[in-house]
Amino acid sequence: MTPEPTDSHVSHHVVPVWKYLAVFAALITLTVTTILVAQIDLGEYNFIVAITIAVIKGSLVVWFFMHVNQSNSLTRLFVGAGFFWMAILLVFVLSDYLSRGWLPRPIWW
Amino acid sequence: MTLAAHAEPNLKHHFDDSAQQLDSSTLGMWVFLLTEIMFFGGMFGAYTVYRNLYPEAFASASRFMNVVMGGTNTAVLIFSSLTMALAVRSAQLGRKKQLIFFLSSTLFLGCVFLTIKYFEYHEKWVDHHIPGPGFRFDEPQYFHQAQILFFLYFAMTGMHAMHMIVGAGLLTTLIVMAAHDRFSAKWYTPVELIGLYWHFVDIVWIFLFPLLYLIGRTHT
Amino acid sequence: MGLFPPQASTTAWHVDALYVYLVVISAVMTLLIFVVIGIFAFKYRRRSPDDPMPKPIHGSVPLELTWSVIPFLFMLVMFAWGTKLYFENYTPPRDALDVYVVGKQWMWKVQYPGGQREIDELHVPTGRPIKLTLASEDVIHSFYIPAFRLKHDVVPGSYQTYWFEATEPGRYHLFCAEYCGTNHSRMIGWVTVMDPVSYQNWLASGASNASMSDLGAKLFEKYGCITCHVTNHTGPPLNNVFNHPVQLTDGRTALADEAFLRQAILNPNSRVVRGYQPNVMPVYQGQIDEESLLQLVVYIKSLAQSPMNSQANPQ
Amino acid sequence: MSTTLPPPQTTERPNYLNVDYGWKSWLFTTDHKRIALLYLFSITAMFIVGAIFAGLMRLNLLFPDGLFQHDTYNKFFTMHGVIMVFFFLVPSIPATLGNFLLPPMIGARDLAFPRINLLSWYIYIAGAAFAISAIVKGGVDTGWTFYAPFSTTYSNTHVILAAIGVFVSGFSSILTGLNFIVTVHKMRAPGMTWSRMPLFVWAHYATSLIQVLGTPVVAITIVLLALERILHAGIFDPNLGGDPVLFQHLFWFYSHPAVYIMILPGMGVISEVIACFSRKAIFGYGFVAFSSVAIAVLGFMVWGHHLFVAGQSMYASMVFSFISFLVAVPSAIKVFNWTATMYKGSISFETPMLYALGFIGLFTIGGLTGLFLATMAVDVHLTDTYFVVAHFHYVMVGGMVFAFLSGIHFWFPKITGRMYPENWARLAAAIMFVGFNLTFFPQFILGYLGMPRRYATYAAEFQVLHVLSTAGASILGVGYLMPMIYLAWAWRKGPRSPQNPWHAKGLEWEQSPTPPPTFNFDVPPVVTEPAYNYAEEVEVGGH
Repeated sequence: MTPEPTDSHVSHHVVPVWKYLAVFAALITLTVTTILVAQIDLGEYNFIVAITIAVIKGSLVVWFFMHVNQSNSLTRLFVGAGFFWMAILLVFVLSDYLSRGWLPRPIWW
Repeated sequence: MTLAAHAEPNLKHHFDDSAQQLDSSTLGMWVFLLTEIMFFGGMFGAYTVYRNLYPEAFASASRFMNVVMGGTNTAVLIFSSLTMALAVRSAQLGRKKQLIFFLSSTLFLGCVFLTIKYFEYHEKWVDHHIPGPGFRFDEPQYFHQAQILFFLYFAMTGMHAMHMIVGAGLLTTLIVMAAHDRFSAKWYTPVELIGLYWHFVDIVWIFLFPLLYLIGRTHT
Repeated sequence: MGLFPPQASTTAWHVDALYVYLVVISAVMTLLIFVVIGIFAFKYRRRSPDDPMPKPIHGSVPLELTWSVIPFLFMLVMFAWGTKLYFENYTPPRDALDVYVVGKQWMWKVQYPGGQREIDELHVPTGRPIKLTLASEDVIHSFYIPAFRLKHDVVPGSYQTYWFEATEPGRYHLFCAEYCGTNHSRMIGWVTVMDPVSYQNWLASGASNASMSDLGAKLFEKYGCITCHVTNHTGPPLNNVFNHPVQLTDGRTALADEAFLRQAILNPNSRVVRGYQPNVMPVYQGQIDEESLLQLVVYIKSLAQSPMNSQANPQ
Repeated sequence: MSTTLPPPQTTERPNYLNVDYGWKSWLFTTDHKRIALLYLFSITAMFIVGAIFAGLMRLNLLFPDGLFQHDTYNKFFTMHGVIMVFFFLVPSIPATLGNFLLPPMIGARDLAFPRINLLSWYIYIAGAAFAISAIVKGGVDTGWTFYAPFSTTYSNTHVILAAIGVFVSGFSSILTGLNFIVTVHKMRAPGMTWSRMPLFVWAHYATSLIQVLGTPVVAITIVLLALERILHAGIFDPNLGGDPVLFQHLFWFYSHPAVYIMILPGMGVISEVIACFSRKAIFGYGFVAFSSVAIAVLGFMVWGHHLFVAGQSMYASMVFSFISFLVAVPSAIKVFNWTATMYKGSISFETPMLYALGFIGLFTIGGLTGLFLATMAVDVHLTDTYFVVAHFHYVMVGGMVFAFLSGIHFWFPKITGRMYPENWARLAAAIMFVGFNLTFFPQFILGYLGMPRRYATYAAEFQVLHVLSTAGASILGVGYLMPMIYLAWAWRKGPRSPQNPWHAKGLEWEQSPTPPPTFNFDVPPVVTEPAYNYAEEVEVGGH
């Protein structure tokens, strides 16, 4: 009766166990990697690497464990919205902090 | 809306069929997780700002984060996510014993996480790293900034631990329900939804771990 | 009483002009809506319950675009004009006279470079840009002078600044505009604008023995700053530092303005000058009140202008 | 629509009101309509408390030296703000009219999660209990904005109690929003496509997005504030290395969009009322619908305009200023479309329409004065003055409260099955309009003259305008009392309402009996036409 396309059983596909184990192995590998990389001084890149690995790990969990790979576009939209709104918060707050030190330029008009 | 549809035992009266009910519950859970993202997002925002303001102090303070415990906990939580995913799979297949086993494993791993967390907190207590009047820090010039990091550390991991405790309670309920044959291959929505919740809590930790424990470690 | 507070600064005119622009646009828009609604309400009123159903009109994209774009164009003017004025109002000219203000529950303490001090009063001459440096001892306040159309929050932990040039001699209200506790509405005072001659007389009558930088110099000795920054060079020399770019250990460059100096005194390790060690200078956070801190800052500023001192330290 | 309904009966048919009696049938109900009424009475009670504080404030401001102690006055405006914002305005339309009407409007038997709906009311009551206990124990004096470091370090009032109240009530708002989102996505009747949904539903959908995305941020901010107040660890305290402006960022990240939580549902009501009393489809349906969503999204990117003089970077301010102008466009689109809807209509002037027209006028003024505050250089002069006070009261009282009353009158027959006294209602609307303008218009002038807000005492030259404002407030107070009295009377004694007294379109009028039965419909509805299809009206019910 709902007019939208729905998949009535969100996880109607039973995922084979090896897939879950593979994801698990990837997650553990990434965890070890991120710990090891953190011991090397890469300057600002430490931060970028750590966050990138965290994003990959998070995506693996969302995509496979939370079955977003099998979900409809509505679910994906809401997942995306969550990260988009968090980005709004971070970007706009940082836009203040990062530009506070900027010198007031000579007026350009 | 047919009578047959209403004959299904777990169908609430205001839904047409169980597909609609499941869709609604799942969407509801995702919307709830959306609010959870923003809930932690406020703290991530505060963290980002202060890390940007005080990179040196944060690096200095992160020396005191116990990477062994944090790393172990990361592995424990990832493992618990695996068992949770397998629990959902067992429910899909209608295997009761397996379901109870995996739910119990998840609960057990959750408790392991919380126990390790307790020892970690205890260590902070012993070291006077609890923000507030008793706070001490070995580099006096970073005293205040480090206190802010520890404040955020406790706020973020504390909120996370609270979610874990709630999750453990929910898992217990699921185990009891499973033992009473409440689930079948046709209806296991609570397992599915609490699974989503559990994975979300895992994801929060996946971000907390590098931010609090790893970043700035190489700083001397 | 009129609709405008007195206009007593160079910017008051501009703000009022922009305000009038906004009022006119708003009034025209409001009237337009009211009149159109009035006409429709009268003309298309239902005369009897049996009136026929009106024909539906589902909309018109050109019309929608028109009434989105045209108001937006007016808004762009508001944005550009308001932003330009804002940047001007918060970008002090270099030759501005400095006045230092400390907000404290519930009073304003004003210091002049010559050492004169007042409470809840601010005296300024006409025809000279004045730059206010605002600090707070406790909570957030806001230094608001309606006759100048200017305010800025006074945020503890930082220096905030704005500038103005008074035009009309007179006495004007000074308000705290950010709620700050019990006697918020008593945290008020007067701004007295004087012609330059009277202002000089007033300054002379209030002159104290020591200027702000003299007081700062005393504090410089009292707190032992002199040992490292002058005598044994374990700290960076402070001559000609103010308003110059400073290389930091982390590779960044910062401008040594008042806020930088303040931070450098209170939390020296937050930004360390290249070539110097962190953790050498003690942290003065909580050790020194805002008024004294301003005196120290003024002293360091004065070092940048004194040729004698800059000779002593070639940097 | 082809479904015919039984003519109104002399004996009441079973409906949600008479299906069950006794306090248990209310406190344990999961019927969205009953929960809506629980909310209605609760928020009315909170409104009365908030209004009493407003009255006391206006009384104090009759005299330049004030009437009460400074601390007392500070508590008045704080409690007025906290109660009105968090316990009246935010839940006002969504939790009452939205709760009642959203399911029947889309052809659903209930909200998706009826028990969560009831839970949200209990959470609201718990939050309100904390807020009231803060009042009873002596009040709070931080202002509803709880700015640090005053609230964390310097205030010695019951900040934490009030903070818990705000925190708890936030979850009630989140749960309502969550319920609405899922209901709109999953519970629509066959044929009820997105492009056929009433604009009321669109507006509530947009509102729910804000509730779900914004409220958690203020919740965690309030938690950090309370922790800081207990521990003094410095997260917002500059003396301990924290940044008080960060609190303002996090606070306004929610609290500016919260303004749209307050006004969007009102806009939804106005769309329904204007269409009904003009007997015309809403002009530019798609634009009105999408403008709600645009407001909800853009509304999250403008909060920095509260911080133009707070020490925010000038460049960030510039960006926030620009987006603030952008968000004015969808608001303007709505006003123009409502006006255009009346063109060549068949307009009648029952009370809901009077309030709706009042809304358009007052919201126009409220919205346009918002442009003054988005204009950076003018905001420098106006922020934290009475201009701001006047501006947001035009939006929230002139906008939200007028829309609320419009909706309450419009759907009163639906809710109670009875009619309210039309002439009294029109009189009250007129009194309110006059009283409101007299209260708040002088405050625009006061603001430009430089009168700061939150002042217990003030310079004598401002007295005339303050006296005018207080005079207006007393008229407004009378205006508020009247509907409370005649609606209470009409609920018991009013004449029975026909099925569809306004000949309105929409499932809730055409296919759901008046008052609705527990599951809203006797026959599952099927939708075959767009919303507001007034031109093809088939006479239904009738007088």
